[in-house]
Formats: sequence, C-alpha cells, structure tokens
Amino acid sequence: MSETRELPLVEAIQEAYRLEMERDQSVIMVGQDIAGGIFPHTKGLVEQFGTDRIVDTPLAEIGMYGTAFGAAMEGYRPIVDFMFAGFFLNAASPILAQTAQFRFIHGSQMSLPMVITGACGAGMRLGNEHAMLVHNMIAQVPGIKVCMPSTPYDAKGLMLAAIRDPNPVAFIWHLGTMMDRGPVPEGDYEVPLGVAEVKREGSDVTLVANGFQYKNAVAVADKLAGDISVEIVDPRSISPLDIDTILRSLEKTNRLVIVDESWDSRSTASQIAAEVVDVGFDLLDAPVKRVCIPDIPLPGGHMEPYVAPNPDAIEAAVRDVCR
Amino acid sequence: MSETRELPLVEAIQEAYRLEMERDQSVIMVGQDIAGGIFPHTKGLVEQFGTDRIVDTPLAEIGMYGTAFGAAMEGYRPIVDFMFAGFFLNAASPILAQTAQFRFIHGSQMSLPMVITGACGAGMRLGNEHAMLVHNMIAQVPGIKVCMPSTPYDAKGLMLAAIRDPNPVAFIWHLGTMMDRGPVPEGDYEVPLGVAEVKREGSDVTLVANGFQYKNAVAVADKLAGDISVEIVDPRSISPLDIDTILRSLEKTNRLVIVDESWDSRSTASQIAAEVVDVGFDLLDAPVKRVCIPDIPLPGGHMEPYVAPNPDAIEAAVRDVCR
Amino acid sequence: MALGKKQMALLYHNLVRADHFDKMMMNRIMQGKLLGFYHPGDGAMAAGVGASTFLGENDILNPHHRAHGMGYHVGRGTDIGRYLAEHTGKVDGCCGGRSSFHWSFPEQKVYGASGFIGWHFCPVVGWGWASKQKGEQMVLMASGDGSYGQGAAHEAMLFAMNWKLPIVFFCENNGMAIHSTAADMHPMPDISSLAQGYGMPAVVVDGQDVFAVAETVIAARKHALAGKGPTFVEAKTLRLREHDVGTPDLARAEPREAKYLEALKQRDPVVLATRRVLDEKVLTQKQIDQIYQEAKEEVARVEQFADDSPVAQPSIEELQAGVYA
Amino acid sequence: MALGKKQMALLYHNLVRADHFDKMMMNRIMQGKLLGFYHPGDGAMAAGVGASTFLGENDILNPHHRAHGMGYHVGRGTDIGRYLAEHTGKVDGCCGGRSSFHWSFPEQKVYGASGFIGWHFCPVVGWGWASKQKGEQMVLMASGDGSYGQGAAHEAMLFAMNWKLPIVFFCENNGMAIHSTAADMHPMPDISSLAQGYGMPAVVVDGQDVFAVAETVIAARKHALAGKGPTFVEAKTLRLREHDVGTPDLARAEPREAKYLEALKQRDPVVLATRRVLDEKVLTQKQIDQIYQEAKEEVARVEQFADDSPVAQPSIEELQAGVYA
Ligand SMILES: Cc1ncc(C[n+]2csc(CCOP(=O)(O)OP(=O)(O)O)c2C)c(N)n1
Ligand SMILES: Cc1ncc(C[n+]2csc(CCOP(=O)(O)OP(=O)(O)O)c2C)c(N)n1
Ligand SMILES: [Mg+2]
Ligand SMILES: [Mg+2]
Repeated sequence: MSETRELPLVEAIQEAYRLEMERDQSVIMVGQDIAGGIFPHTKGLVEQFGTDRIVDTPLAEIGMYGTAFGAAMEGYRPIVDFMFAGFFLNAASPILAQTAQFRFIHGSQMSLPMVITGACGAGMRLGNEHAMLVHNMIAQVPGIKVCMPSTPYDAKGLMLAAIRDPNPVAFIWHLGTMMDRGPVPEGDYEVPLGVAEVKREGSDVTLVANGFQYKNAVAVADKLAGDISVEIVDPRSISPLDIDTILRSLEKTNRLVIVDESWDSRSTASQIAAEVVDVGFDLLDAPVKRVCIPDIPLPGGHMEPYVAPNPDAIEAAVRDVCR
Repeated sequence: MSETRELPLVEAIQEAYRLEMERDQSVIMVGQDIAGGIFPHTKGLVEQFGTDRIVDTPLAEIGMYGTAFGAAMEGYRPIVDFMFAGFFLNAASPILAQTAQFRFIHGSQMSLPMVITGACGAGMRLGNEHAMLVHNMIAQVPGIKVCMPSTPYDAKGLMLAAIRDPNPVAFIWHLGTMMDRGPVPEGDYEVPLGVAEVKREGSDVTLVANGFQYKNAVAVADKLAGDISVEIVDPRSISPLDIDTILRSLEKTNRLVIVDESWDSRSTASQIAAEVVDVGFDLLDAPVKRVCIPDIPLPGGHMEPYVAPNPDAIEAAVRDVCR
Repeated sequence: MALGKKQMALLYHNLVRADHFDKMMMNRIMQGKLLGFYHPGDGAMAAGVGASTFLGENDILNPHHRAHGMGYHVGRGTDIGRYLAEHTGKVDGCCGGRSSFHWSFPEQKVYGASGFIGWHFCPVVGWGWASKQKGEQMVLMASGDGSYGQGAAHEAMLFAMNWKLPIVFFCENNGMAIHSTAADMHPMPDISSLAQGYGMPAVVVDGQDVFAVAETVIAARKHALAGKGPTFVEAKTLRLREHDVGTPDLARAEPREAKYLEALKQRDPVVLATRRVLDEKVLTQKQIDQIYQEAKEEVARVEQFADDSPVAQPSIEELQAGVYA
Repeated sequence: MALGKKQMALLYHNLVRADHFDKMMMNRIMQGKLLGFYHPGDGAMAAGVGASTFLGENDILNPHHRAHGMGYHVGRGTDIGRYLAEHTGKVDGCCGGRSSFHWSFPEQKVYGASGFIGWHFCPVVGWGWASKQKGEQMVLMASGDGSYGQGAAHEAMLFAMNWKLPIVFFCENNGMAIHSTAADMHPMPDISSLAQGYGMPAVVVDGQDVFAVAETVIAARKHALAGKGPTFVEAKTLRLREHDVGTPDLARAEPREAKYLEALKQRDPVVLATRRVLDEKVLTQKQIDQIYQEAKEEVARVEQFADDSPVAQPSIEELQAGVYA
C-alpha cells in the first residue's frame, strides 16, 4: 500500500480488477458489453487484457453466468458482471440453488472462486427492475458471501478480497455511489469480508448503514451532532454478517437504528434486529428501528426520493429511539 | 359448509381444486405431469376437467409458468404447480421481478389472479434442492402473497381463498404434512389470507409455528404442559404477515419463540422478531428466540432430523426464554 | 396478398406519425424532458408500424422496446399522450407515473412492459394459449435480435410450436444489442434460423419496407388464426444511432464507422415509403405535406397534454394501496 | 472409424458392469437400502457406456441422471463404492453423505450433480470455454430428451456454436419424461432437430447399440478437439420401467401398454451386444461368463464397502465449517 489519491468509487473497482488481473492470470471477466463498457468500471480493460480474459457474451444471463460458473470449476477465477444487478434473477436458479450449495452438498471438496457483481439502487428513476436491490435476495441463501461498499476505499479493498476469496462472493454496488470520490491507496490492500467497521464514533445511538445509505447516515449524524451523538457502523459485508461489531457498539449506545436500502421484509435490517433481540436483548434501552423501502415495488417516476430511505426518515428514526 | 370428515391434507387441497374448478370455468391448472400426478393432489383431475383445463407442459419452468402468467392477463385464474417448490427458481425472474411488480408498476390497472404452488420441506432425505424451503424467498418481494397450511382444514380453506384472491398467491405446502389427517368440512369455506390463528391458548410463552413445524410445536406444548403453558400462533399466511395477532398474544405471555423451517437468515422468524422489537418492545420480558435451519444448505443423507427444526430444539428455546 | 391503396396510405400515415414521435422522444431526452432513457428508433420505424397496423382488436400486442414501441403504439392506436405523461412521471401517465417508461393499455391488450430484455417470452405462452382457447385472436410479440439469446425464447418457441399457438414471433433484427454485433450473438446469418429447430415457418422480410412487413405479418396472422400455429418473422433493419441516447456508439469496444452509418442512412424507411406512395400514386405530394403537418400538430398536442399533467407524487399510503388488488 | 476388437471387448465389459450396477441399485431401493429415489436404467444402459468409455482423462464428463449415471461412472472409472456409500448416507460417500444421490469426483472431472433437470446447461458453457482455452480437452454433457425443454439448453447450444466450443451435447432420448411422451414435449421427431437452429452438426444413433454410440461419440470428440465446435448426438433409447421406482408407469394419465413395453424389451442392449461380440468373435462364451462373474463380484465388493461404512451424522458445527472454503 503506497500513495493515496482521491478516486471515484467506480475507478476504485476498476483498479482492483487491473491489479488482480495483472497479478493472477486465472482472473477473467464475463459479462454483456463489458468490452465497450456500460458503466466505467470495465472501460479500457479489453485493451489491456484482450478478449480471452474480458469475455463479452450474447444477451443470455444463464449462458453468461455459466461461462463463469463452469470456468471456476476448471481453475479460473471469474468475475461475472450482471450490469444491473437485478438481471441476476434470470440466472437465479444456477446462482441460488446450484452455486450456493455446490461446495457443501458435494462434500466440501471443491471451491468456487467467483465474483458476482452488478449495480443497483434508487436514484436514477429507472423503476423497480433496474434499481432492484438484490443483496438480501442473495444473502438469504447460505454459500455465497455478499458485500456492498460505501466508499471508494472499501470498494477497492472489498473487490480485491472478493476476487481472492475461494468462495462465490456477490459484490453489489450502488449506482448512487458510482461517482463518489474518496481516498484510495495505490497499491495492494484488502478490506476483509465479513468484518464491519465503526466508521464514526458516537455514544447515544448506533446507526447501521452501508452503500448509498452510508452517505445519508453521515448527513444525519452531522446534522444531529451536538444534540445526539451517532455512532455509524458500516457492515460492509452483509453475509456473513458481523453482528459482534454491532453488539459492541450497542454496549456503548444501547440504541439501534438500521438503514437498509431494500424492502423491509426479510431484509438485513430485520436480520440484525432479530439477532440483537436474541443475543443482545439486555443491551437494548429502546425499540430497534429499521429504515427500509416499504414493501412496495420500487417506483420510478418522481417517487424514489421519498420511497427509498432518506435523511428525513433516518433522522426521524434516530430521534424516535433517543426520546 | 356442511359435513366434516377426516381427510389427508393432500386430499383437502384437491377438494379445493375440484370445488373451485366446478364453480368457476376460468380456473385452470398448469404443471408438469399433473395429469398423471406426481403428488396425489392432482390425481384424477384430468378425467373430470380435461386437458383444456389440466394443462401438462414440457419440462420447462419458464414456459410452464408463462402459460399461467399470460393466461391470467387474459381472464383465466391459473393454478401453476411447480411439483417441488424449489423448481420455482427456474422461473424466478418472471415470478419475483415481473409478476410481483406487474400490477403496481403498471398503475394498478390489472390484477393477476394466480396460485403458485409446490411442495417442499425436510424429511424425505432428498437433499437441498427438493427440500428447499422457498416461502421466504417469495415473501421477500412485495406483490405476491404467501401462505403455508398446517392442517387439512387450513389447506382447503387457504387454497380456496388463494384461488379466489385477485392477486398472485404462493401456496407452499410441506411434504411432511401431505398425509396428515384432520377434519375437513365438505362444503365451501375460506381461511382468509393474511390472518394468523391462535391454535392453542397458553399464558407463559408465545410459540409461532406453521407447516410441518406446527406439529412439532404441538408436541412440545403437550410435553411441557403443566410446567410451561405454551400459546401456539399459526401465522398461516406469511405475507402479508399478521403481526397483530402475535402482538396480542405477547401482551399475555411476554415471551416469544418463532419456529420457521427455513434458513435463519432473512427468514419470517427474523422478520417477526424485528417487528416485535420495534412495535412490541415494551411487551418483551426475554430475548426472542428463533428456531430455524442453520445457514447451511439443507443436507440429505441422514442429517435432516437434527439440521431442520425439531422438538428438542424447540423445547430448548422455549425453556430458554422461560427461565 | 398485395395491399390496397387505402392500406398503403394508412401505413404511410402511421409511419410518418411514428417517425415524428420517435424524434420528439429523442429531442426530449436530450433536453432533459424525459425520465430514464430513450432508445432511438431513428431509421428503423417501419417494422413496428408494418407489424401492428392491421392487427385485430382482440389480438394481443407486445411492442418492442426500441423507440419505446412508438411504431406499435401508433399502429394499435394507444394513447401516446398518456404514454408520454408516464415517461415524464405525471399523474395522467398510463401507469400513474410510477414506471418511468412502461406502457400499459390492458383494455387494448397491450399488457405492460419491462426493463428485462426478453421478459415477454414467458407470458407470451399464456397469451398464445388463451388466444387459442378463445379463438379469433392471436399474439404479435415483437422484440430485438438480441432478445433471442434468452433461454426463455426457446421455451416460448417450443411451446408455441408444440401446441400450435397463434403467435407471430416478430423480430426486429438490427444486428446490434448495445455494443454487440450480430456476429457476436448468433452463429447463423438469420436469427430466424432458430425456428428450424422447431419446424416453425420463418420468413425474412426487409424491415425498412413498411409495406412488405405489413404483407408478411398479415399472412402470418392468417396462418395463426387458421389454427396452423406460430410463424417467425424476421424484419431486417438497422440501428442508425447509439443504443440509447448518451451511450457511446460502439461495436464491441470500437466506435462504429461513419462510412458504414452513412450507408445505413440510405435505407431510411420514410424516404423509401414516400418514393413508393408517390410512384404508385397512392398519395400526392400535397397529401403527404398534409400528413406531415398533422403529425407535427399531433406531436405538439401530445407534448402539451403530458406537460400540463401534474407531477405524480402520491403518498406512501396511496402507493401501498396499489400493490394488491 | 470402426472399433477394434479390444475396444469392443472393453465396451462389452463396461456394459455388463453398468447393467449389474443398475440392477443392484434397483434391488436396493426396493429393499429400502438406498436413500431418496432411483431412476432405473434397465434396458437403456448402452448409451452412457458408449458415450463415456473412450473419453480422455482431461475431458469433462457430465453423467445423465438416469440409472444415476451408472453407465458413465463405469466408463469413466469413478469409484462406485464411494457413490453407493453416498447414496446410503455413509461417511465414505463421495459427498460425505450429505447429498443422498449426488456424485462428485472433481479430480476425475466429474464435477457434481443436481436434482434440477437441466442444471448442467449452465456450467457446460464454462466447461467448454475453459476446455477451448486450455486445448486438448472437451466436454461430454449427457442428459435426457426432457431436459431440452429448458431454456438454458438454448443458451448452452447458442454459446457453444457461437464460440465453437468443444462440447458434445449427448442426449439419451427415451421418448419419456416422467409421464410425458415425446409428442407432448417436442414438435419434431428428432430432438436433435434443435441443433439446426444453430447450424450445429447433429447425429442420430441407435442408443441400444453400445458400439454405434461409441463410434459416434469418438467422431464427435475428434471434431471438438480439432476446434470445429460442438456436436449434438442423439441416442435413441427407451424406458422399460417407471420413471423412478415406485411411481406408476403412465403415459400422461394412462398406464403404458404391456404390449408396447414387451416390444421394447426386445431391444435389450446387453442381448444385442452379446450377440455381436459372439458373432464377430470378439469374445468367447467363456470370456463372457467370466465377465459376468467378475461383475457380480464387483457389485458385491461395492455393496460391502458402502454397507461397512458408518452412517454420516456430523455435528452442526462440522457442517457449518463445510459451507465456505
Ligand atoms: C435481462 C436483461 N439483460 C440485459 C439488459 C441490458 N440491455 C438493454 S437493451 C439490450 C440490447 C437489446 O438488444 P435487442 O434485443 O437486439 O434490441 P435492440 O436494442 O437492438 O433494438 C441489453 C443487452 C437488459 N435490459 N435486460
Ligand atoms: C427443474 C426440474 N423440473 C422438473 C423436475 C422433475 N423431473 C425429474 S426427472 C424428470 C424427467 C426428465 O426427463 P428426461 O430429461 O427425458 O430424462 P429421463 O428421466 O427420461 O431419463 C422431471 C420432469 C426436476 N427434477 N427438475
Ligand atoms: Mg438488436
Ligand atoms: Mg427422457
């Protein structure tokens, strides 16, 4: 790890690709129109690595995913890019049924080192299918790790960790963070999977948030500073989930609000709340609040700003538990 | 509603099909090998209703589902049977992305009256894919209702309600309940969707359980009777979830254990716990315990009895919160 | 069967209208007056018009996403004002302003849209099944060449041929899918070769010729209504511009050649159709001028309607009430 | 290219062994000495043996689910004792007793199984892609006629032909899928007609003739290794018994006709092969008797191994440790 510059998150992801593809010849990328590039994370890669390693496929998510899935069994380390993460649903069966169980059900003989990636998130007014937050759909199933970066630093470090992990890892990134700039060291470093980070210390309430919502959490913490002292925990990975870091924070604050840009129902927010009311029951001085997308398909039009979690909703929840 | 006899659950389901197909010519069934019958719920239907209404399809879940999905737009009320419920994953995209959002995203003009059904559950030693519990995968997504019966009575009544509901309803049934016998009235009746039932009154602890696990809950309640008084709430529907009935029970017991034959992660058990620790925080005198499948692919072999929720695990959790 | 002059005039009229609507949409997205994205149909508006203008009222129509279905909307007569209102997030939008870009005209059997390419290969089976049961209706399902990569396309074609469903698989083959070229996506020169696997009749037609497309679809529709099953109609067309406005116009990772694009422009379907209606004396120049004038006015009315409609921002409670019937 | 006598003898030997293993599995499921289900291969064991016996060590092999792949396991030489131990939930099972019925011999490039029919159409693309990159290896992917209903089959064939991947799509067409007949599932007499849609070479071979199957696959493999791309090999076979032991043997909702089944029995591949090896003096009756004797002993050894292995009931913690590498 050497120099640190400011980079947009999407370039931090690309830097991880380049670093690891240079270092490890078995790393390949598979996707649709990744050579030309849909989002800038793949721009220019084909010039450096050629079409044997930057593999464009026909418009067919099962075949596309299969290129990666089968190659992983043959010793490659594929990164498979679904463009918009919601399109993973076209390959839900091989991902959620086959990939997730593959190692375990076959006696833990094989490992499948793969990264499954795609962009999503409210804010571009494209409607439910393009915005669709899929992290919790994948995290429901054991056998695939899931992470979502909040900062360019984490994006590069998590991506490096994801590519090197011997397991399938879903790396989901939020379109609303794509152009966020932040410090990114030039060299090699990993942000470990399965480890949350206290991104801001505080004493009155623990606020859990990641991805685009991390920015909203910071805005709310800034606004409330002086009044309410907010500790922000970024889970970074949501599966496996680092509940211990959250519990440690709760020991200090005894109050918990979880922001999860996802339908509320069976979300990471609900999972955290459930685990806390089991193993952390005595730590709680107030109800645990979840700030999520209400259980409606995410509308496009002009409705995202108030349907998706937003600073007002987060502030209200924080004030509520700190009454 | 007239005579009540004892019927196995699978015949209660079939009775609902027959009743409603006789009453409403727009009801059709679509599936693979349903004319010959894989499970007895479809046996003999083709003789009565013919191949225009009992529609066998090639081995292709998207086309099969599409037969129902498209027909629903054209005024039919299809029941689409996935045989083993996990096979729904082959049509996850049209179900979870398209069907779930269809009404809402198109301005609530249309309704899609469909029943999506399939069998699942631990106990047959077929391994992860055949046993796969999919109710929480579907319930994560708003726009499709989800129910799972525990008794033959509920099976018939919920199925009748599901067929008549103007929305897509997933009716998931557990193979371990298939041959359970119980009283089933002969005539027409509905068990309303979205309404839980207190199936056994008690005062010390609320035990939530459905499907096959309802039987385990009863066994534990029986065993503990005299020592601990267990109130059993059967959610019947898990989406929409009737949290009010659970909260009302908690007002009495102040203790909660939730059994959900599903991976723990982002389960209905977690969702109930999360909702309770938000809106029912003051009702809780003890940690909320979840009894689920640990987050491992469900193994076949000889491992189901101790990996899936079982009376010992339930009893331990109940005793734990009642200490 | 050759088209009559009235039919040709109607096709021409619809083509000019569709072309105007496409240009309106392009202008608006560039001016920031449209939500989401726009996939221009410029130079390729004939196929949709030809395919949809002579469908029956009961036929189910699934427009292609390119040009956001403008050719098909015009052919079917759906309310483009309400579609534009939708595309601008207004209360008069055909989806209540919730969708950004979907159409939904169920009373006219245009059942909705999706951002998942190839989504329609699933319900088309049921549309076809129901149509066969009811009789006297069929399905025109349009999509692009890229969409035939999807496995669901296979299931749809298999079921359609197995059950002899009244479906026309209408493919606008423009030889591109975003940056992918025909050669990247399909091993055979014609995408309709796929039909051979099922013994399904296939026809290749010049998609730049609105009249030829209409004739082909009329014949395929007749075949379908006669109980003879599906037809694959491949309309060879082109893509003049980038995939969607603002995305670079690449073939794989290289910009598409200016010379090549220039050649494509020579096949403009409006120019071709104008020549033909004048040559065959279907319309006079004066009538054509009139058609252009009316199209311009229609576009202005449609824009006015959408722009006058208030922004749709219903409450969360109102939205929740819309999830279940 | 005609097979040599040694090759024919090996095929015959493998066929007899595979047939014995199939009968052993059938007996065991009826005796309650097998977990889950068993899909008998009785009368249809030649195709798998013929397809797999002459593959190279580096070739990737995906066995068909019928007969739980016994013909392929024998051809590849995977450890059937460990597979039976798996099928009985024992610690020596090839999946640690976790799967009930999956195989997994990754060191022999038999990468695992699934209860989802057609699951392999997804990874086969990557198996083929990797094989092409590496050279000198190919993929033999077996499955049934029913599995070709899956959309994923289309994506696999499309990618394979587009990229000229070294894959043999080997289809055991027994004309049935549970209770569905060929006519219910496919509009054409040959399932390999599907290959035409991609311009993929297709061969139909008598699946009851172990020698013919082997010759066909050897040729298709050579074609693949020469960089010429995939081949669809359709082995016409039959299903003598019910889909899986215990399920009624129906065609749609009617029992299959006894007379029809009786006729099928005349095509028993072991009988056919025996006649041929005797006629062509590949083996003597004495050698054949010897092969039968050895097969019986091998089955006994395999059963002994599996039965001696302890039941696998690892703790939850041990299982949890097996989810992630
Ligand atoms: C399931 C899915 N995969 C990928 C995309 C991204 N995408 C949008 S349009 C498109 C190309 C479509 O090509 P084609 O069907 O030929 O239509 P055209 O745009 O050329 O008219 C792609 C790949 C998508 N929207 N949905
Ligand atoms: C995705 C999926 N759908 C349905 C089934 C149920 N099923 C098991 S075997 C089978 C028939 C398979 O037919 P085919 O591929 O022809 O092989 P065969 O059994 O005839 O050898 C079916 C429908 C399944 N296991 N997986
Ligand atoms: Mg195209
Ligand atoms: Mg078969």
